[in-house]
Parts: sequence; structure tokens; C-alpha cells
Amino acid sequence: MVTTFVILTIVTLVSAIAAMSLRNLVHCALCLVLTFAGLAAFYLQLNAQFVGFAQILVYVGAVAILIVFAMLLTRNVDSTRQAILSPSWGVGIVGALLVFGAIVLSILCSTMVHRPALSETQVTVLAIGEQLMTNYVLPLEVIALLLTAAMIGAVIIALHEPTSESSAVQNPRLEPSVPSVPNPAQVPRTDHP
Amino acid sequence: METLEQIKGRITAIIPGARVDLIPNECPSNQPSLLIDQEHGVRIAEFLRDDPQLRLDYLSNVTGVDWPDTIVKEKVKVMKLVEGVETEVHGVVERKKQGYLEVVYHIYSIAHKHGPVIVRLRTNDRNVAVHLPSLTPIWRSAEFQEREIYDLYGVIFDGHPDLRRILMWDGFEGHPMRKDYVEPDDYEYEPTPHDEVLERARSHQARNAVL
Amino acid sequence: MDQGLRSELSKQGIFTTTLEGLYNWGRRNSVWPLQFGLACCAIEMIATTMARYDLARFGAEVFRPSPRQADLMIVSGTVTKKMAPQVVRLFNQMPEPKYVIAMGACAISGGPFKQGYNVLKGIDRYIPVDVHIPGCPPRPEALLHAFMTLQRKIDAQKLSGPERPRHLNTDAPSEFPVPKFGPHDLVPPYNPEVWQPPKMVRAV
Amino acid sequence: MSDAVVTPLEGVFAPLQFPEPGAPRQLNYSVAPKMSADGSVAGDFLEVAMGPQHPSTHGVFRMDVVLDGERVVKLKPVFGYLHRNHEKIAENASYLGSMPYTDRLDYFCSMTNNWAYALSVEKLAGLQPPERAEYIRIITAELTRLVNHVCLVGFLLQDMGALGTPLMYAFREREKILDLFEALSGSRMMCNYMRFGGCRVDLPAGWLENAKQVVENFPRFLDDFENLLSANEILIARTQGVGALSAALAINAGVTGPLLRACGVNYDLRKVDKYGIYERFDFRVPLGDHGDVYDRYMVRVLEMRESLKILRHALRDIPSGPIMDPKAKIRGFRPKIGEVYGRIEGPKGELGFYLISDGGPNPYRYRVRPPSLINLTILEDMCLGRNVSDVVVILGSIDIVLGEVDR
Amino acid sequence: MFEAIDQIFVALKHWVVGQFPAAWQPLGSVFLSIIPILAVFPLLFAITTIVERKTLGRIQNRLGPNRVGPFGLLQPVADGLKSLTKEDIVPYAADQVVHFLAPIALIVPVLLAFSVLPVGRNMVPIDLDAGLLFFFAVGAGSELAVFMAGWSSRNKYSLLGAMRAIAQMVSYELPLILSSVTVVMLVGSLSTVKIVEAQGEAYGWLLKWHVFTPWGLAGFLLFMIAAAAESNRTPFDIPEGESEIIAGYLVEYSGFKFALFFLGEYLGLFAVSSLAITLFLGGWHAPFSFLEWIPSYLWFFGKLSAFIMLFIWLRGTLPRLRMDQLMNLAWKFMLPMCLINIVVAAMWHFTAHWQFVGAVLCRWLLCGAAIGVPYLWLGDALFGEKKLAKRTYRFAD
Amino acid sequence: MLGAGIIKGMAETARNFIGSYTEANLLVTVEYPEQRLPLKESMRNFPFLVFDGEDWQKGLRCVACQICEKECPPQCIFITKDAAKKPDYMGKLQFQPKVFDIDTSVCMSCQICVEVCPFEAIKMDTEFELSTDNRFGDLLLNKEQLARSNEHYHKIHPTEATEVDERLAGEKAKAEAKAKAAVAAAAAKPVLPPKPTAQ
Amino acid sequence: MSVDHQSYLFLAVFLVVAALFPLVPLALAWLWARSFSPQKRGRDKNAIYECGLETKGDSTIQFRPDYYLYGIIFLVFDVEAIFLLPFAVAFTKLPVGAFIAIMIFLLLLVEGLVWAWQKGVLTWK
Amino acid sequence: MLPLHYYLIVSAALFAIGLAGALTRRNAIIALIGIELMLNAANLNFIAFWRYGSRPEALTGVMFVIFSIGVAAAEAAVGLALIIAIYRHYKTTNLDEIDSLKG
Repeated sequence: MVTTFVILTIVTLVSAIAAMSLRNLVHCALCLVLTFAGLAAFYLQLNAQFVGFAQILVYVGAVAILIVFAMLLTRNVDSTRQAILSPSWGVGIVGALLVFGAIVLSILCSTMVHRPALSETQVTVLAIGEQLMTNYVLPLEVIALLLTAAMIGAVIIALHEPTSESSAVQNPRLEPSVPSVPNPAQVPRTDHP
Repeated sequence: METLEQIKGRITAIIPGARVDLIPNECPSNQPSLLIDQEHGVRIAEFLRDDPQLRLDYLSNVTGVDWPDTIVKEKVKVMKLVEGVETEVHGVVERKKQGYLEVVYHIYSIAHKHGPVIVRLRTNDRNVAVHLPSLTPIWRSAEFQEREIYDLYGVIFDGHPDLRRILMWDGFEGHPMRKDYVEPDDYEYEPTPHDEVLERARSHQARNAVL
Repeated sequence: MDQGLRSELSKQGIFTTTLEGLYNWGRRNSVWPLQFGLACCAIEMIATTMARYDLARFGAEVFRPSPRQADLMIVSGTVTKKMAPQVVRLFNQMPEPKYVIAMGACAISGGPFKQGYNVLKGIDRYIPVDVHIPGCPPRPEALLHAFMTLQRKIDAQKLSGPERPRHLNTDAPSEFPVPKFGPHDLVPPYNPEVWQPPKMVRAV
Repeated sequence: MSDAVVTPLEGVFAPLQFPEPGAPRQLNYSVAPKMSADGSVAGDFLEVAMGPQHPSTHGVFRMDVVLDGERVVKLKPVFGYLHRNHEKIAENASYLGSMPYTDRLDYFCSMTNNWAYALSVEKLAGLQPPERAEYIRIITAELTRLVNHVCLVGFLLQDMGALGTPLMYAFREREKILDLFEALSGSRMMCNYMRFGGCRVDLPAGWLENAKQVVENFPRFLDDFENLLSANEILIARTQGVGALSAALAINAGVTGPLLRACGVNYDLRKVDKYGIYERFDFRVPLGDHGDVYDRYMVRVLEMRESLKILRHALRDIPSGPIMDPKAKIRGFRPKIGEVYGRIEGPKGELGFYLISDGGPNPYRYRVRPPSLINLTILEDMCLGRNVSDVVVILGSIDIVLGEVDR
Repeated sequence: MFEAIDQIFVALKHWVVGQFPAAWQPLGSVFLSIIPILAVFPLLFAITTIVERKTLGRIQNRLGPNRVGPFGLLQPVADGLKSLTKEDIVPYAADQVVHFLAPIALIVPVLLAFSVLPVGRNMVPIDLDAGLLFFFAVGAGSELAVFMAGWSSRNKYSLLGAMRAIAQMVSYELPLILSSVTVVMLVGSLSTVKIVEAQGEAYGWLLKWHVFTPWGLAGFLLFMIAAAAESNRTPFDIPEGESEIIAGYLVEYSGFKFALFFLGEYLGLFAVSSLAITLFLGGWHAPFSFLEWIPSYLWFFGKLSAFIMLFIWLRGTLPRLRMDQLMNLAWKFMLPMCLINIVVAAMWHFTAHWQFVGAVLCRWLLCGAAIGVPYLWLGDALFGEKKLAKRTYRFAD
Repeated sequence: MLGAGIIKGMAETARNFIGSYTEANLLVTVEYPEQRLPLKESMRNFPFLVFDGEDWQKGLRCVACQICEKECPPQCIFITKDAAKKPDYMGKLQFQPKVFDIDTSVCMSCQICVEVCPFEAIKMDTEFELSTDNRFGDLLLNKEQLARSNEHYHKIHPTEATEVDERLAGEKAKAEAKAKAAVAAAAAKPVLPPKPTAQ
Repeated sequence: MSVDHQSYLFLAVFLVVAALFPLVPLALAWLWARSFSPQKRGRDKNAIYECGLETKGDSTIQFRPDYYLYGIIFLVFDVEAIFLLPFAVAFTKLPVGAFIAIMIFLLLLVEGLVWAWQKGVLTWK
Repeated sequence: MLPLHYYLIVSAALFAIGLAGALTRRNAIIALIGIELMLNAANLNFIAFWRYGSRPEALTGVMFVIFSIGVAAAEAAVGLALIIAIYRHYKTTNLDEIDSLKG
């Protein structure tokens, strides 16, 4: 149990650090995938099977893909030359460490840490479904609204408004050298000197 | 279809200053052609295409032809200083006849289903004045064929939208279809060599050895 | 040489022979050609893969479009000087072990077009050819015959020793220099390491 | 296609429209990327070289494509990778010596190439092939057309990713016709069969019966072929509306052959020039209305059916008699000074030979008018704004053979 | 007797596990479940390659490989040996690590997907409560592997192929999930074992396979189309579209890595086919109750072989779709159809209590109309304003 | 309806699949090394030199006139004349080739050498299994490798060979008749020798 | 040990074995290359393949936003599937009201889909 | 069963890593990934607390995480869309540059 936990912790945290510190963006994304997978494993270990697999399905299957798309869409031309960290990186690191310290301190000081685990309950998908459709119907509808709104919003933001230039692409050069002039058979060209 | 004489007459009537010559063809094929001048080339081509009686809307074939400089021997009397005395001597003068590059257009009409009308354009010489008007703006089918003639013969077509080498690579020098083009000598070895090839190969190998 | 060493060597020999047999058998029966046609012979090459001749019987119908997955380059047709660098580069980009069949007169020697200024007089000036098929174009059966010739050649290859083929030899070059375009000709006109014609003495 | 509506054709084509005379060709690159000084493309575009080794460029053809995503914004055909100096070699060879080289121009259609060359030389030298030879020429030429079209359809489907099944069926039938050619000329592809003033050898015994059998069986194969393809939704979706070409542009760009007829222009040299003895045969010229890839495909399929009609007729009527013009001679052939342009309707379009004779044993100028090359002129126009998958299909529908494009 | 033959492998496994010391029994059981997967499905891959080549040959009127070993059956062995000894080229410009990891990243999730597929009665490696979700979750991993392969090669074609692949797999994953939701609705479980068991009841002599219902039939067809697209099979082999982008994301792969991609793709095909069998075709159940004596695993692999043959047949017949058509099909046809199919499945459930005469026919008509009308409508609208049609041609004399 | 055409196409491939087991004309593969298609009588690949009789050196029909060398479009024939002459089939003394090489790596099988040869000495072989890894050794054929007997010619092109034999026999008979007539004429009135026939 | 933990043990072991499964032949291939057939690199050999030409231009190019738009819609529907699956499992045990609730849920999302369809987002350009 | 604080500390570490990344990296996408990590760390907390809570059968933690995943997905979609829109405008994803370019 502990071994599993340690392995998972190492995988998750190391890949998380890598995801935050690697220079190559796509490497970051791939490490992030590993982090997500590690988290999913934690969920499984905590007997939340459905959440674990949902985590993989959504984060690995969709969010990671979206991040990768975004990375390929925004080419960082000079990422190899520039520093990857912002000038105020020291402040950030220190801040993060402070936060980490504070949380750990409070965890260790709290009484909860010694709370024993309860008996292993089977969380079936059926139970989740029943809960979802009874107690959580309102949040469900709200989340649908949120997702729809997010989708529409994101699409509007990301949608490249077709400018006049790119709208002309539809059928560009099919007739370029043959502009429509009246049939020369009917209009004899005698006006030329 | 009208005869070439009629076409020639109409061209010279409509386009002032245009010079059109009739080039006869005696062989059984009987395909005479019109030699048109460079300045009015495009205008004449346009006339041929748009004239309602001709409507030569379809340019089928564009050919480059190389007519190298020829040496015409003529017997002339020349005054020459022979031993201090100027005397009249019968001599043979080799007069150089200026060669030229020629481009031949075979034009048909799809609308009237007649043709061909054969039109020729000639450059002034083979080295410098190798410019001819491009007929690509009139008939797009000339685009690749004129590029090919530029590549293989070295005719520069003014007004061509994209005059680059087409068959040979970009760094290639010379125009290989010209009659005087010397091919790179890579017959160093042949199992069935003819004598002259063998001779050439020997010199080539010697040159390679030096290099 | 003492007895033990000899028996050890013979044991190794048996092992090597089995391995060599297996290796050659595998290579021989799974020759994937590069999907690459040059000229007229390419059509006969395609005809060879088609129903009547069916190159697939030999397990060789897997024409791979990428050189990375191909074993055999069938130089099927005239190699022009403009094309030669590309052919050599494609050959270089194929992983070892790789073989070349020069199909047809043009690929071997320039063939009927050898008098042309833009025609390479044989692809073996730049890359080593394993099997030559004369003919213009060779019949599909001739290509099948050449394929079997190639299989026999693979069968005879040694896994070790001085006679081992190029790809097993560390000292052999990894690739063949790609010729450059010169003003009239390719530079260099041939690769002397590959192209070593015998001196032809004509008794006239 | 049995249910094709046959409508009488009155106006041959829509009124033609021409560019403003004298104006340089309008190259509408408004969609194209800006070029920097060194010729490279500026901006976020992908420059891809498709070819010279590419599965669907039908040989060593290259298209320098600039892509925006997958959409083509610029396409430059690059060829010459098979420039074998055919014209130069022919200018140094005897008239007869060039005949086997014409086989290697368009290596699917050696018979029609032979015929075009022989026809030109015959015009130049005033030779007249005897009637039997004319029949043989028509039979072989139409068989060639079948071979070419059926293979083209196979390759087109190959380009669409059909994994070779249509191509296999096409080659299955091609082999039967090649057997005929081999029995006749001794070689499967490079027939070298026609001679100035006739044909090289007479038909061998039993050839006509074999040919009749092949021709009789061919319609059944075509039916099967069309069952496999013509109604296939994927094929229709991939081809209809793709690479459409207007009649005016097609004529102006010198497009010939099935491509031109797919645009609705009735121009078939077999009808227009009436070369050979095509006048005697009753056949129709199928015409498309949209000029897209599907029309090109269908026009070819329908043309095959018309060719079969000609073949049936010719195989029935072929007379006996000599096969060579008695005036013709094999060695020492020197036509008079002059020039000629002869052309025939090859399977790919107008195949012409332009010859200048200076009275010597070899032509002074020998020029091939390659239909494939000229049909390529409008490749870019058809491909711009479409995606990569369409490019290969459009290229496939043009039906190029690099031996002919580059010569 | 039949029962014993049916359970022979299960009994064997239990017997072997019993031989282990008690502490090692769980692990032994795990390995005894893994080994068959690793043995059977790669072997099936090898057999499939030769069968595919021979079948395609027959479709194309030729023989196919027949010279290596008896009937050419050793052909895959030769191919494998060759791949193993082939040089492995990694371009200098490539991202070496990702390039190396990509084939492994493809194989691992695909293999994992087999853990929830029941191949026979009591023959499932693990029976997860969220088994179906697990299957889709690991399936998502293969998308990333394809992207890794294409991106790391630094090749333009492979990048194009990778983008095509992701777009395609992403688009077809939704129909895949949504078409199986219908089954889940009526079975009431995500467990693959329960889904198979639910199809074991019989109506007379016909079993209650889901494909024998209107929503099941529609769902099955939708699932099959999505499955073909997910596993990059013709007519959806766009990411590798040989004639367009050489070999797509595989362009720069040589040697055994290339073989691994091939293996991964075929294993993916087996996995989705198996899932289709599990969801719609009764899993390891026989179609008729009187045929239940045939061992269940034979039924399963028989169905799988039929699926493989179907895919080969499709591959031998159809040309490839274009990218925009592919996307249109996914988003404008498959996705709405799947959503409608969910409603139809609900209708089927809500009408289950109908008892009157001809109730079955009424249910069929109702559900059939509910799925058929949108099919015709969406299918017609699929090609947008440019209606595709058979054309007529003019002839000039 | 969407999908109908696809089903039609699949029926067609299924028919071919099943047909490849049941119908002979739908499995067209010829398993080459074991099975072979009969070669067409007119098939041509590379030229060979015909000789009459048993001894190839004596019976070689070639008279080294070098017409084929000149006419060969790819110039793959190389001939040098031997100073020594040998009698041809009519007994007339003719030149013979000292070297007669054909480079099959260049030959384009166009058959023009055969067409232009006035002596029926060079004909086309049907052998095509010539692939080799020895480019210079095996592909350049010399006189000895090229020589094939007239029987071989008869075997591969029976109709053509018979015609050729008949023609040659006719010419020989004609020449003999002429010679006989000349002899007779000479015997009758020995004035002028007969003009050499221009052949 | 519970059923689930046995399953997770299986998954963990299988994960390792599945990773080893491709690695073993790759290692074999590497061993073969080491002992017999040396890996030889070359400038051209290890260059990027581009139809036989030297590759030019950048291959890490910016892609069109279309991919991203599809990605967004996919993400949203993927999340929807997460909610749909538990519903589906419980479907037979739920009242009709729950079905109506999920229909509203679906309709909201379908509305987004229809909007995107109308907007032309689903049209591949 | 492991004690609860193990998971909490892992979660805290993950949160800190995400925070550090979000604060220090110049690239907007990486910053977004950092935020994503922080969200996930919170999810881990939810699950852990639920698992060690008094009424695991109430499924509150699971529900929370499921909805949180939905919200995170929406956030990622909009966030990345914003980055793309910004990139299209400023041709950079560098946060500092965007900062200095605005206006």
C-alpha cells in the first residue's frame, strides 16, 4: 500500500514539476498527462473508480488534446532562445513554497490527520447515477448551462472571424484569366488602332 | 477557312505597321505559315483569336526551332596588298549568315473546327536579341511550352508570367536543344562503343585524371 | 588451437549458422519494395504486382511509400540527372539491410536514352545495384525472376567474416554521397567507390 | 451507362469568354501567401514538396504545395525528372529510329503514339497506308484507348485510397489486351508496330478471333467495374464538384481529350480531323456538363463503350490486302524539305508531332505536342483552395504520364 | 460435458493458481490472466496480417502470399524477423525521446483495454464496475500516442497525419461512447460482464442480443462506423492516407517500431470489435439457444473473426473519404444520430410494458420511424447544398 | 439512399472473392516459376545471330555489313569485320564479323536490326530470364553467346522461320538457276561474264 | 483483498507488463544491431524524409484554429458523457422525471451544438 | 489504509507546484496548466476528505469532483481559447509581452 503510494507520489509530483519546468511545450503537455494519470491512480486507490476513469477520459482524452492543439496553434517562435521563466520568478517560487509550507503546517497541526479510514464502501456507478439524478439534478442542469455557455464562449473567442481576404478563398483562381467580357463574336473588336 | 493570303491581308489592313510574310511549304503536307513581326506579335495573335471569322481560340502547339549561324561562301574580288602593291585578287569570302531562333505556333479553332493556322516568330539573333513577345496572355496553353522553349532554346519571352527553367534544373547552363550545344561527356565507359565515342571518352578520362 | 576452443568455436559456428539461416530466411521472404516508379518500367513493375503475376506470392506486395519501411528499391526506368540526387537520397534514407534492383535498360546503363544530355548512364554510378534486369521494359516474369535472383543472393550472404555484406560491416559507409547539380552535369559524375567498371580492352 | 439520357446537341458550347487582350495574365494570388525576397513563403504556411517520389504523382512529378492547414494556397508543378531528351535524340536518329522512342513517350499508349508519328511522317512524305493497315491502326488505337482509360480509372481510385482493387481489375483486363498487342507486335508495351505507310507485320493467324473475344467480354467487365464504382457514395462525394473547370478556360489553356469533353466542349479529333478512316465508323462523343473529376471519370467510361462500338465494327469489316504502301521504304528514308504538324486523338488528348525535314535522313526538328504537359497547365487553377486529398484526385483525373510530360 | 469444455480454461487457471503458495496466489492469478492476452491477441494479429493479405488477394483475383511456409502461413514470422533485424532510423531533427516512446504509448493503452473484455463465460481478466468507462478512458491514450508519433518526427507529412488523426479520433470517440450509452441504459450497468449476461436471455430460440432491437441495430451500425474510424481502417484511413500524405504519422518510423504501430493498430481494431460484440452481439453468447453447447470462447472468437473479415472486405472495396467529409459525417450525422438513438432506447424502455396485440410490431414501427426518419433526413443533408447525384451525359455525334 | 452504392460495390468484391475459388477466369494468377504462360510466337526480347548447320562459326549468317550497327537506335551493337571471308549459304564468299557484341543492358528490343538486316542473320530471341548481379560480365553478349542455331529459331518463331527458310531457299534456287544458266550460257558462247546481281 | 483491489493489482501489473511487451522486442532489436548489424548514421540518412528532396521550411508550423474548435466541442461532449453514463446506469431504476431532466441537460448541450452548426463551426474548411 | 494527511500533503505539493508554475512561467499556456494542476490538487483533497469522511455513502466528494471536472473542462476550453485569441492579436503567448503590449 505504502509502496504504491510512494510510487504514485513520485510519478505524479515529478511529472508535475517537469510539466511546469520543461522548455519544450509539448513535453510539458505530455508530462501533464502523466500527472493526470497519476492523480487518477490516486483516485482509484481511494476507491473512487468512476472518478478515476472519468479523470483519465476527460483530462487525458480531451483537456490534454486541447492543450496540445493550443500549443500547435500558438507557435512560440523564439522559445528556444528566450528565458522560459518570467523575471519575477524568484517571488513566485518563494510564494509557492510559502503556501506549501503553510498548508503542510496546518495539515500536520490539524486533528483530522489521525482520523481513521472508514470501512471500504463500494461506490458503484449506479449509486452515483441515482444520486446525480435525484439530489444533484439542479447542479446537473447548471453544469449543462455552464458547459454550453463555455462552449459558445470559447468558440466565439477562438473563431477566426472570416475576413474579406480569406472569404475569397472559396473558389479563387478558377476563372482568373478569363474575366467576363462580352462574347467577341458579337462585339467585333474594331476599336483597336 | 480563309487562305493565309486573306488572313495576311486582313491583318495588315487592321493592324497598321504589322509585317506579315507568307512562308511556303512545298512538301506534300502543304502547311504554309505566316511569319509575323515581334512588335505586333501579341496584337496579331489577339486578332487571330478574337476575329469572328477565324476565332482561333485554341493554341495547340508551340515549337522552338534553332537555325544556327551558317557560313555562306561567296566569291568576291578583293583589293589586297601583295608585296606592297595593291592588286585585285579573287578570293572566297565566308560571309556569316546570322542565325536565329524561331518559335512556331500551331493554332486551331474549336469554335469553327478549322485550322491550323501556323504562325512563326523569329528572334534577331541567337545570343543577345533573343527576346520575343509571349503569347501566354492570349492563350494560356503557351505557358508551359514557352517555358520549355526558354529552357531548351533560350528564347526570352517578354510578358510571360513565370519564365523559369522547366525541364532542366535551375543551375543548369546553356540551352541543350540548340544545335551547337555540347553535351556533357560521360561516355567514359561503354561496352559497345563506337569509335568516335571511344575517342571522346579517352580525352574525357584524361581530363578527369588531371582533375 | 586446443580441443576445447575448437569445440567452442564449432558450437558457436552452429549457432551462427542457425542464426544466419534464420536471418537470411526472414529477410528473403519479407522484402518490401519502395513504392517508387520512374518511367515505363514502373508500369511493368505495377503489372507484376497485379493479379496475373502477383508479386504478393513472395510476400512482397507491401509497397511502402516511405523509404523508412522499405527494403528494396526497384529502380524502374530512366534515371535522369535531375532525378538522380533524389534517388540516391531516397536510397540513403532506407534502413539497412536494403537492396537495389535496376530494372530495365535505362536503369542499368541509360539504355536507349543514354545519348541524352540529361540521362544518367546507369544508377550504379551512385548506388550499388544487387540485381540487373535487362530488357526494355523487362517482362513481369523477368522482374519475378530477378526477385528470385535477389532472394538467392540474400540466402548466400554471410553473417560474419570478411565476406559479410555491406550492412553488417562497420567500416562500410553509412550512406552514399548525393551528387550535386553542376552547370551541365552532376558533380561528381560518378561515385568511384561504387562504380568500378572493368577496363575494357578492345581487340580491333 | 445504359440510362444516360441522350440529348441532341445543338449549341456546341456556351458562348466563349476571353481575357482582356494584351493584358498580362491575371495571377490572382490574393489568397496566396506573401513571398519574401529569397522566394520562401512568409507567414504560417506549410511548404510541402509532394514528389518526386510520392505514391500518387504518377511517376516522378513534383508539386510544390503551400498549405494553410490542409488547404492549398499555392501549387507549382515541377517536372523534368523524366526529361529523357527524346527530341534531341530523335533529331540525331533516322526517321525510323525514332519510332521505338515514341513507344516510350506515353508508355500506356504506344500504339497511338506510333500512329501519331507515322501519320505525321506520312503527311510529310506523301504516303498513304493501304486500307487494311488503316483498319489495323484503328483497332489497335481503340484497344489502346481502352487500356489507357481503364488503367486511369484504376489509378484514380488508387489515389482515392481504394487499395488497388479497381486497379487490379483494370490490369486484369489490360493484360488481355496486352496479350493481343504482344501477339501482334512481339512486345507487351513497346509495340513499335506502325511504319510509315502501313504496319510492320500482318495480323497473325487467329488474332482477329481473339480480339473479337476480348471485345465481346469487355462490356461485361465494364458493367462490373461500374457496379463497383459509379454509384459508390464515397467516390461520388470525393469527385463531384472537385476540380471543376469551365469550358472557356479549358479551351484557352489548350486542354484536350477527355478533360476538354468533360467540360462540355465537343472536340474530338476523330470527328474533327477525320484522320485515318474514322469517318466510316459510327460512334458518339460523350460530353460532361460540370467539368469536374466525376465528369472526367464518366466521360472516360462512356468513351470506352464507344470505342467498343468502333472495335466491333472494325473487327467485322476489316478487309484483306497489303499492309504497306508500296512507295514506302525502310532504309534510306529521306523526305523532301518541308515541315508538317500531324495530330491524332490520343487517349489523353491531342497528340501531335511537328517535324521539319531538311532533306536529310533524320528530322531537322522533331517536336512532340504532349497532351499531358499541356493539360497540366491548369492544375494549379483547379487545386487552389482545395485540400491535399483533392489535389491528388485532380492530378489523377488529368491523367498524366511523365514520359510524355517531360519527354 | 459441454460445460466442462466451455470452462476448461477457467478450470485450468484455477488449478494452476492453486499450485501457488497462498501469498502468491493473487499475483499468480494476475499473470495467468495477462499471459493469455499477450499470447492470443498478438498471435491473432499475426494471423490477421496473413489472412488479410490473402483475402485481399482473393478479392483482387490473385493468390496472395503463399510461398513462405505452408500456404504462406509463415509470412508474418518472416516479416517479424525482418522488422526485428532492420535498422532503426531516427531522424536527427526528431524529438528522440518522444519518438521512442510513441509506439509504446500506443501499445500500452490498447493492451490495457483488453482487461475488461469478456472472451468467454467467466473468462474476463477483471470485471470492473465502470468497465466500459475504463475502456473508453484507456482508448483516449492512443490519441496521444499518435500525436506523439507525428509530432516528434518533425516531418511535415507526419505532422499533417497526426493532426488528421487526432481530429478524426476525437470526432469519432463521441459517437463511440454515445452509441454505447444506449446499451448501458437498458442494461443498467457499465460492467461488460453484466452487459453480456443481459443478452443471454432467450425469446424462444432467438437470444436477446441488443442488435435485435431497433435502437440496438442503429447503435450497432453507428458503433461500427465509429469503430472503423477509431482504428483508422478504410474508408477512414485518412491519417495514413498513403496516396496523399505518404504514410501519415508513420513516415519516419522504421524497423520494429513501425511493426509496433501496426500491432497497436490491429490490437485497437480487435479491441473495439470485441467491444462491439460485447455490447451488441451478445458477447460470447450463441445467437440461438440451441447452439449454446458450442464453447463460449469459440463464439466470441468466431464473431471477432467475422468482424475482421468484414473490415478486410471493406478495405478491399472502398476508397477513402476526405477530411471534411469525415468530419461532417462525425459531427453532422453520427453525433445527432447517436443522441436520437438515446431517445429511441428510452422509448423502447418506456414502451416495454405494452401488452396489447401487435405491441411488438408497434414498438418496432415507432422506434424504427424515430430512428429512420432522421437517418434519411440527415443522410440527405450530409452533403450540404451541393447535392450529389448520378448524372446523365450528353452525346455528340 | 445513403449507403446503397457502397453495398453494391461490396457485392461486386464479394462476387470476385467467391469467384476466385469457383470460377477459373476470376483467378488469373499464373504462378510464375512453376507455371508459365505460353510465350507468344512473335514475342521479342533480345537479338541473336542465326547460324545454319552444326558449327556456329561456320554457319553464321552475318556478313558484318554493319547495317544493323548503324540503324540500331540506341547503338548497342558493335561489329568489326574480319579480314578472312567465309562462304555463305549460297556458297558466295562473304565477310564475317570478327567482333559482334550486343549490349543487352542498352538494347531496347525494338527489332529494327532484324528489319533492316538483308541477310536474315539477326533475329529476336524470346529468352527473358537474364537478370544477374554481374552488370558488365553477363549483359554484354559476344558473338559466341549470341549465336543460335536455325533450329532454335524454328522452335521459337516457327511461322516466321519457315517463311525465312523458304525465302532463302528460293533465293538460293534462283541464284543456282542463274548460275547454271550463266554456266550454260558461258558454255554456249563464252563472251562476257554475267553481271553480278545487286543484292 | 476486495474485488476492486484485485482488479487494480491486475491493472498495475498489466500496465508494467504491457510496457515491457513492446520494450522486449525493441531491446532484442537493439541487441541484434549491437552485435551484428551496426547502426550507421548519416547526414542524408537521418535527415527528414520529404519525397526525396531536402526538406525546406519549418515543419513546426501553426495550425488552423478549426482543429481547436472541434476540440472544444469534443471536450464539452466528453464531459457530458461523464454525466450521461451514471444516468444511463441508473436509467431503469429512475422515474420518468429523471429522464426529462437528462433530456433538458442534453437539449442544452444540443443547443450549443446546433448553434455551432449554424455558425459553420462544424464545417471543415 | 494510509492516513489521510499523506494525501493532503501530496495535494498540497501539487498545488504548490501548480502555483509556482503559474506564477513563474512566461508562457500563458503553461500558466494555465499550472492553474489546471491546482484545480486537480483540490480535487484530490475532495476525494481524500470524502473517503475519510464520516458518511462516504453520501458521495459528496465524488459528486463534487465530477462537477469540478466539468467546471475545469469549461475553464480550460475558455482559457485556451482566450490564449489563442490573444496570440492571434499579439502574435505571442508570452505573458510579460502581452502585459507590455496591451493598450
